[in-house]
Amino acid sequence: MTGFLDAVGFGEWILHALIWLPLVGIGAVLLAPEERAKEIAFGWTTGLFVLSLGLWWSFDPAGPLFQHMSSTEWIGAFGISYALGIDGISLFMILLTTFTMPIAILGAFKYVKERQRAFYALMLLLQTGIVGVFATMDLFLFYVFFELTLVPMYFIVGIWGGERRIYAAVKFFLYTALGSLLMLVGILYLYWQAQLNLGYPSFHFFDLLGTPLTLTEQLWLFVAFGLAFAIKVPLFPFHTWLPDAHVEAPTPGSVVLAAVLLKLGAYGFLRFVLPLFPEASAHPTVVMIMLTLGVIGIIYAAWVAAVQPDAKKLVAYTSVAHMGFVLIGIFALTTNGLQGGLIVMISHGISTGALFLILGMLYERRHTREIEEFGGIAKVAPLLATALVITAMASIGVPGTSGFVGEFLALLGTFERYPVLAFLAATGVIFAAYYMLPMVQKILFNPLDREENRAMKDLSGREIAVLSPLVGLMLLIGVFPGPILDRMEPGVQAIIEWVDEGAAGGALMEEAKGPAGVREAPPPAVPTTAELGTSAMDRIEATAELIHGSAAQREWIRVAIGDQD
Amino acid sequence: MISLGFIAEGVAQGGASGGYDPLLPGLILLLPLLGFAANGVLALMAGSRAADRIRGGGDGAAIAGPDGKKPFTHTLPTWIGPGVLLGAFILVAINFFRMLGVELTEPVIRSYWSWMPTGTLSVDAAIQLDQLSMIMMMVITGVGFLIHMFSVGYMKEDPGYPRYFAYLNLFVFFMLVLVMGANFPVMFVGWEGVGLCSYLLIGFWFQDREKADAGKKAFIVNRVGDFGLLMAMFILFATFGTLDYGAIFQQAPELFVYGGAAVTAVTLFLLLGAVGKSAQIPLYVWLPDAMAGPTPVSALIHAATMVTAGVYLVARSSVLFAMAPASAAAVATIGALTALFAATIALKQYDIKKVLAYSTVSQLGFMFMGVGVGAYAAGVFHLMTHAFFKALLFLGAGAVIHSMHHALHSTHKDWDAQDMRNMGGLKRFMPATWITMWIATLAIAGIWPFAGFFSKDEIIWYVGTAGAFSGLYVVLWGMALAAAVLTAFYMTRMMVMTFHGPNRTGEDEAKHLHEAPLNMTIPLGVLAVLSVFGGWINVPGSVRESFFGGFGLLPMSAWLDSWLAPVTAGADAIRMAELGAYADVSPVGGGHVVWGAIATTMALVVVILTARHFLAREVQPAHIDGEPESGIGKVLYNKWYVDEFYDRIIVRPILATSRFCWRVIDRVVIDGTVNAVGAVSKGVGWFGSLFQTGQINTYAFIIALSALVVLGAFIF
Amino acid sequence: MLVEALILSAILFVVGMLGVLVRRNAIIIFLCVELMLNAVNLSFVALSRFMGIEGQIYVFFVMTVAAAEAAVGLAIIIAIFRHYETVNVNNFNLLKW
Amino acid sequence: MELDFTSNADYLWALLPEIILSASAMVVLIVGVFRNRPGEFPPEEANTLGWLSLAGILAAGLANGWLYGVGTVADSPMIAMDGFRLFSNWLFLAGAGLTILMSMPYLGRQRLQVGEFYSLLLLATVGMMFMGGTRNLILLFLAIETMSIGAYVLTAFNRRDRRSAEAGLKYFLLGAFSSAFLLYGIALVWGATGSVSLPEIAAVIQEGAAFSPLLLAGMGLLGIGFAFKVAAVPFHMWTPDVYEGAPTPATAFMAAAVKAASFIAFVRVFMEAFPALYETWYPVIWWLAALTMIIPNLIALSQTNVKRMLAYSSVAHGGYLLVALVAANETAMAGLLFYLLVYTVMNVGALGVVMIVSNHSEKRLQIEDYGGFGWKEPLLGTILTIFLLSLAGFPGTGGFMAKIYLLQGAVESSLWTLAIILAVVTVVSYYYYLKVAWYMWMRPEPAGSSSGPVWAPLSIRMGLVASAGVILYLGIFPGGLMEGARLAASGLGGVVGEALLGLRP
Repeated sequence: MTGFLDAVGFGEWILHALIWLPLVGIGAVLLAPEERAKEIAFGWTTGLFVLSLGLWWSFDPAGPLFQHMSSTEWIGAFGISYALGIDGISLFMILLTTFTMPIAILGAFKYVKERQRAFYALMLLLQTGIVGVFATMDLFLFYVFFELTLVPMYFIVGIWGGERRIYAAVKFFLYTALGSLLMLVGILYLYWQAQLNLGYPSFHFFDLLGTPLTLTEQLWLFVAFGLAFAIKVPLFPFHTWLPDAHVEAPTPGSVVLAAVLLKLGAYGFLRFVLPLFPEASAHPTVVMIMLTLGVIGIIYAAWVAAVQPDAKKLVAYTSVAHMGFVLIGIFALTTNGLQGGLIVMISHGISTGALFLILGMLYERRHTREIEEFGGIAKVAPLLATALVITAMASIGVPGTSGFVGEFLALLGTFERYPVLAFLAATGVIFAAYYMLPMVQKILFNPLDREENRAMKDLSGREIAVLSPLVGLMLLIGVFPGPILDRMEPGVQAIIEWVDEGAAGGALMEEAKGPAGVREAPPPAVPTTAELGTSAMDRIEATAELIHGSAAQREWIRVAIGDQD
Repeated sequence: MISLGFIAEGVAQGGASGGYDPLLPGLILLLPLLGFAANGVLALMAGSRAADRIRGGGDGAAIAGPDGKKPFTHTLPTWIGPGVLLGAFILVAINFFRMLGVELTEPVIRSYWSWMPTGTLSVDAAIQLDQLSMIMMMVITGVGFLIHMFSVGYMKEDPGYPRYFAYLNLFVFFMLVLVMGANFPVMFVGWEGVGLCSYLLIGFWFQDREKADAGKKAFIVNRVGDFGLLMAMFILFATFGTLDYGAIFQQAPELFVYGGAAVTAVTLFLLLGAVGKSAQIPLYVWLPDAMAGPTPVSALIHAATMVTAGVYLVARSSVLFAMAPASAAAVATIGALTALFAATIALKQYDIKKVLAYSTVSQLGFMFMGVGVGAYAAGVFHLMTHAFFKALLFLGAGAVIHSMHHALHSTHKDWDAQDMRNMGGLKRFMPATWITMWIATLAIAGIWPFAGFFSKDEIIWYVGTAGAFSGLYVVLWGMALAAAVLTAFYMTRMMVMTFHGPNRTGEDEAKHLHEAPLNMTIPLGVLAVLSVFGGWINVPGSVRESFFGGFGLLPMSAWLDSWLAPVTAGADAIRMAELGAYADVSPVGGGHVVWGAIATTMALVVVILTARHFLAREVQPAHIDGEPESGIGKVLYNKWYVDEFYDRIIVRPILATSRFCWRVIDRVVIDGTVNAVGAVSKGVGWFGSLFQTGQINTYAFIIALSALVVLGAFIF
Repeated sequence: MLVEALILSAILFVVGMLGVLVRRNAIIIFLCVELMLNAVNLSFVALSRFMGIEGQIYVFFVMTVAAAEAAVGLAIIIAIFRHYETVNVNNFNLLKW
Repeated sequence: MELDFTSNADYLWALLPEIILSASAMVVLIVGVFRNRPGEFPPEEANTLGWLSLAGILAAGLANGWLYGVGTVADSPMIAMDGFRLFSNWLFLAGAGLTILMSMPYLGRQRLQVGEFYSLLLLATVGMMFMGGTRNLILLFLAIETMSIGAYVLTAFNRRDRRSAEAGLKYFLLGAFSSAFLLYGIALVWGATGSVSLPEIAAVIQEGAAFSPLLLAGMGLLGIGFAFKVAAVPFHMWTPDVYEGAPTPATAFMAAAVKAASFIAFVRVFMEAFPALYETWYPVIWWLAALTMIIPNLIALSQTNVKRMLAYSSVAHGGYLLVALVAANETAMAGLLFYLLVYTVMNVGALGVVMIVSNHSEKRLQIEDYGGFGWKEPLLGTILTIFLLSLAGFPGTGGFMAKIYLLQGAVESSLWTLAIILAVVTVVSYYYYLKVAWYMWMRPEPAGSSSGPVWAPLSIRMGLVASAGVILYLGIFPGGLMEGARLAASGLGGVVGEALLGLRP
């Protein structure tokens, strides 16, 4: 397989293809007759998924940290480049995206009955945005893609949503945009500092890495970036847009929102916040705040979820709880925590996606999402019941499912450093049962006492096709998470090392500088681009030398960019 | 495709196997799993068909197809379900006998794949075979097979027949994972897996709201325990950097301080886990409710196997508990409290299964006492004998309920088939059940020479002589004795109310009372035999030499003690070093044999007195209101109001807090703030637009005013 | 002398400005604007004594512009008078908020 | 060809685009007069004259392009020959051209005097081009008045509409009022420095030879005059009323070109004449920028009339542009040019769609009238959505890149507070831009509206598609134009740069 992929130059074009081919698909969808649009969209995304599967083999777990790198100048004046590249973390985020899309689209076949072409075109646009976020190495490009995901989602919720769809869509859009625009200012500040330091403008991740920043600067930048990602994650107390958006969104919208869009925030923390602002990220107060909010999110969201009369809202709140696990996993800054957080991300994508799909199927049958309206469904829809029970179990993290691996590792990693918080977070395990089981019971079990429910149909062939890969993956990842963990490990280690070293180096820098906050002029002898040479390797080498002069750091960067140049 | 051979064989890992070569250990696990898969598919097919009938207006309860024959979905599980268990049992037995012959000091580990390799943590999907897990596996597959067999008869008319076997097979799989796991996480898979199956099986008749509730309650309460187990694992990992049993138990004496905070914390968290799973105070509340499940399920899960997982856990972690005397004392205390407390509740219950449920809780308390005082072998011994006689009792109760159900169903009487007040005099109709159940009753009451006598007596003895916290253990010892006496009382009460006296089912119904079919009575017989002789495998020398061992003539031995010695060796050594040996005499004097005699005599006297008392009393059927209970009787009848208490101080406050969080904090405070930001912006904008009066003079005025300000700013 | 002239011009400018603020008749307002422009013209003339003769040329430019403005302005006022039959600016408030 | 401005003929060459445009205005006027049949303005009349005007604009554009190739050996004190002027000429021509393209059906339907309308529009454009090119304050005053008087008339052009007349009156009175301030400022600056030529003023100030209080007062009055023209809060009060009342093509023209010209002149005067006083004027402009960003964005939230909402949005965009002036560096200036160009295209485009929705009249301007429009006319709906997103500054559109460019400028001058304000009010603006989008796509057509079929001639559609294409292109490949803008600004920076150097911390 690897040989074949090498032969076709897979690594060189795959990321470009995954980003831009959905746009081609939009053309195909828009030109197609209305009733064929869904099939074309489904076929197209499935094809993309198959294509993306090649990444599994082409990505060499033993190879350099970042692979499939490429860089083309985009806006030269600002040093903005169309730079792509993935590490093990983004690899799985991309796979999760390409996997979720066809499933969400297939799940929408009956749900979306009007304006289908527009709908599927927006879904494809969404895919471009999301894959772009995960594949880019350029901070500016990242921002562009990050924002680009908002528009299609806004329309998906606003046009095909429920009663209060516009309120939900606008809230979603404005809330997220507020965070990301402040991040934009932060990005520009970082860019400016980096330019002062480097002597040439660049938004490239590697160029921005190691930009010397005082702790105060780092903290402000952390706030600017962190707010954007915290809203996206969403972290308590920035979560209230989520239940509204989820409840109102059409099923496929909810699926994508839960499965992938929320991950953008967590991914942002991992890819950018931690490496770029190591000192702030490792600052005890910051870590405490993030962890505390994560823990509050876990418990609070679980409690709130438990009393929701609307099934979709309930599941939406569980997303908050799950993402709390991701957050504490990330900010514990341990290998286990990060790995666990990442697995929770994947697992949550799959299980919550499946939950939304199932609720969507129930909604299609009964046109209600009120939990009390159901009861005894297991009797008339055993297949659906089976799927729901397995999914619910994965969602609350029963061992053997993907949810357990993630939560276990995240909590374990947190415990290594913050036992008390891990203790509190672990109570979320109890409360997960407290919100999920009553819902399962009220929907599936209890007497089948409503006439409407008696006539309910079981899963159709298409619905089985939608749910079975999800259910299969929940179990598969629960039992064999190893290959995923292996591939993510280098990326995770790199982040931790960077934060550790950056934090230590920052402290030293602070000490050398004397009173806090007083910023020295940038190093006088900043080499120019010409002196540095044009190859990224040279530049990074020189940059690292200039900033820290730490051999380990240089080694890390060398590993990071590999022998790509 | 991974070859089946790999799955069955695994990769040998570390440790001297001492010449013992396990035979296809993976297959032991795989068999029930395959059974689950096959039955699961059948269940889904059957469920879909039933669903079609419901949609067509039928009731979905009918099994037979149009030709009047049962479809294959309801015939195949009969063979698959018990079949895989039988296969597994045979494999276990082979392995057991292979192990018997060799000196095995370290567990044999088979590793299949690397489950959670994160970089710093490495957890393998590995199983281990040692003496303790072997005993457990024997019980699980052996008793499990018998119960599967019994279920064929008990459940055959149920529309969910294939689903039932699917769950049951899955349960056995997880239970085996629990006892075979070579590290804590794998054990945890089984731990939560059995909880899941328990949840599904308690709520097997999920159309009944109460039963579904009971399942949910079991799961959530168990999760509290699971939380403890998780925390224990975290501390262990933080200390040892691994979660493998071998590494942890080996390094524990070096890395932990005897009686230190860390090890105490670990063990207390483990205890929390054990308390949840084994239904001890304060988390026992789910088990009585769990009787909502089919009776064989109660026998298998809620008597013989799953609920003993806590005892297994303590025994497995014996090294840790030995290093934390406070935790060990806590284990014993909780055990004693539970044993006595549950026994008191059992005194006043009328539901035959509830009596057995509280009895189980009580007996589990005994086991906890045993492992708590360091007598791990004794605890496991009681676990095993209890599996025999309690499974027998449940199955017998099942046969009774089965029969009662038929009888009541024949005339459509809406009486409760499980209420002992509606029974009476059943020995006439079901003699085999009656006899076997009396054997089990005598066993549980601790009467010589039945199995319970030896195991319970041993525990009581060790509790009395443990000595570490001598004052405490004396109290516990007294409680244990009291509980033993109560056991004899409530069991006799149950037997008499069920089988003796006049029949209260009614004339017409009585005609339909009948003995259970053969496939149900055979398991009863086998278990009855085990209930008699099962106790003979672990009789200490002094007892063996006394009257109780026929002065050495009866085929008794202290085999189990020596068999488990390699497993508990570490713990025993620590105990010996720190606390010294057990005393030779009880707190109030008298040796093992003397107290054995006292105990069995007491039990016998209680049995006789109780039987006389209840035989003389006239019992009214349940629908006739007897005089209401008062005083302590009322409290006991209402189970000390613990459920109500929990409801009041835990469930409702959490629900209220949840509602508060949602309605006030989430909607008003947080979302209100968010929306207020929008509203305020709009409001400010609206206010600003009011200056836009459309009047030229106003505009000119504002321009002029601003011009003044700007000019001022420029010039000054 | 220059200072006095400039002060006078400033006073005239302010008078014109105040006229714009307080008068309601569109034509009067417009005339007040003219007054302001002419106040500036006075400044130009006064300054031209020291700064050069071109100041007086600028005045002509301004006067030309003012004339053009007057033409357009009166046309607009006539146009609006046709609609409202009044030139009181208080009545012109269709467009607000 | 090289110009040294020794002979007056050189001025003719240097002003070729302006001259061509003036001539075409005359031609249009005359042709219009001859084809004018009283009481009857057939729609095709608008087309003929419209295309004629466009031809004039094209010719002016060609001349403007030709000027790039013309070298100058000596600077004229009257007319700048820098890239800044030429680039801004593109802006005005684009604004005028797009307006004309969009306005043809409107004028026909509203039966307005086409010849006069277009010739006034072209003449106002000539005024703008002088505003962008002049280096003399008196010429600047004349240019501003040329533009303004044209704009007054265009605003009041629809004599049958009392709103139009009212808007015209307000614009006229307040415009003349502010012109007086501007003129006073010119007088005082001249009095203080003895010159009306921007470079000379700068030189005098640099030498410290200026009479300070007079200079500061003069500069302040100039600033006030410009603040009115660019509609900076709190001098913006006229804008919403005028934009709402004016015929929509005139609104488009004013919101895009007039505003652009005012900014260009504002920037040129303050950057070329007063760089040495940066420390004095920048706090004031800072506050103006902050207020201009915040207040109209908030007010726009509660607007229900789309045209008025776009008016407030236009004011708000002025605030973003003022940030560039505060930043006062080359990047910011380039950003300003880039922004203005993008802004011209997207704003005229958006108002073009507004015209179509209102059926080329002044009715159906309420936001409810947009209900279901997107599904009725997917192409136009999509295009309007693109324009709105671009106005909102959303990634993928030119508006975003323009904002980034401005932010870059702000960042280089460390204007963090303004940058943050800009970011936050952008979110606020999302709300009202999206409001139009959500009415278009997420609401059904209002019940009982008998809007009939949407009429949009092919020419408009093509124009809109092209504009949207430009917006998207600039959003994705802005590099070329950014470079162009930078070059253009460096023409200005060449004068200002050195003077500014070392002024900022």
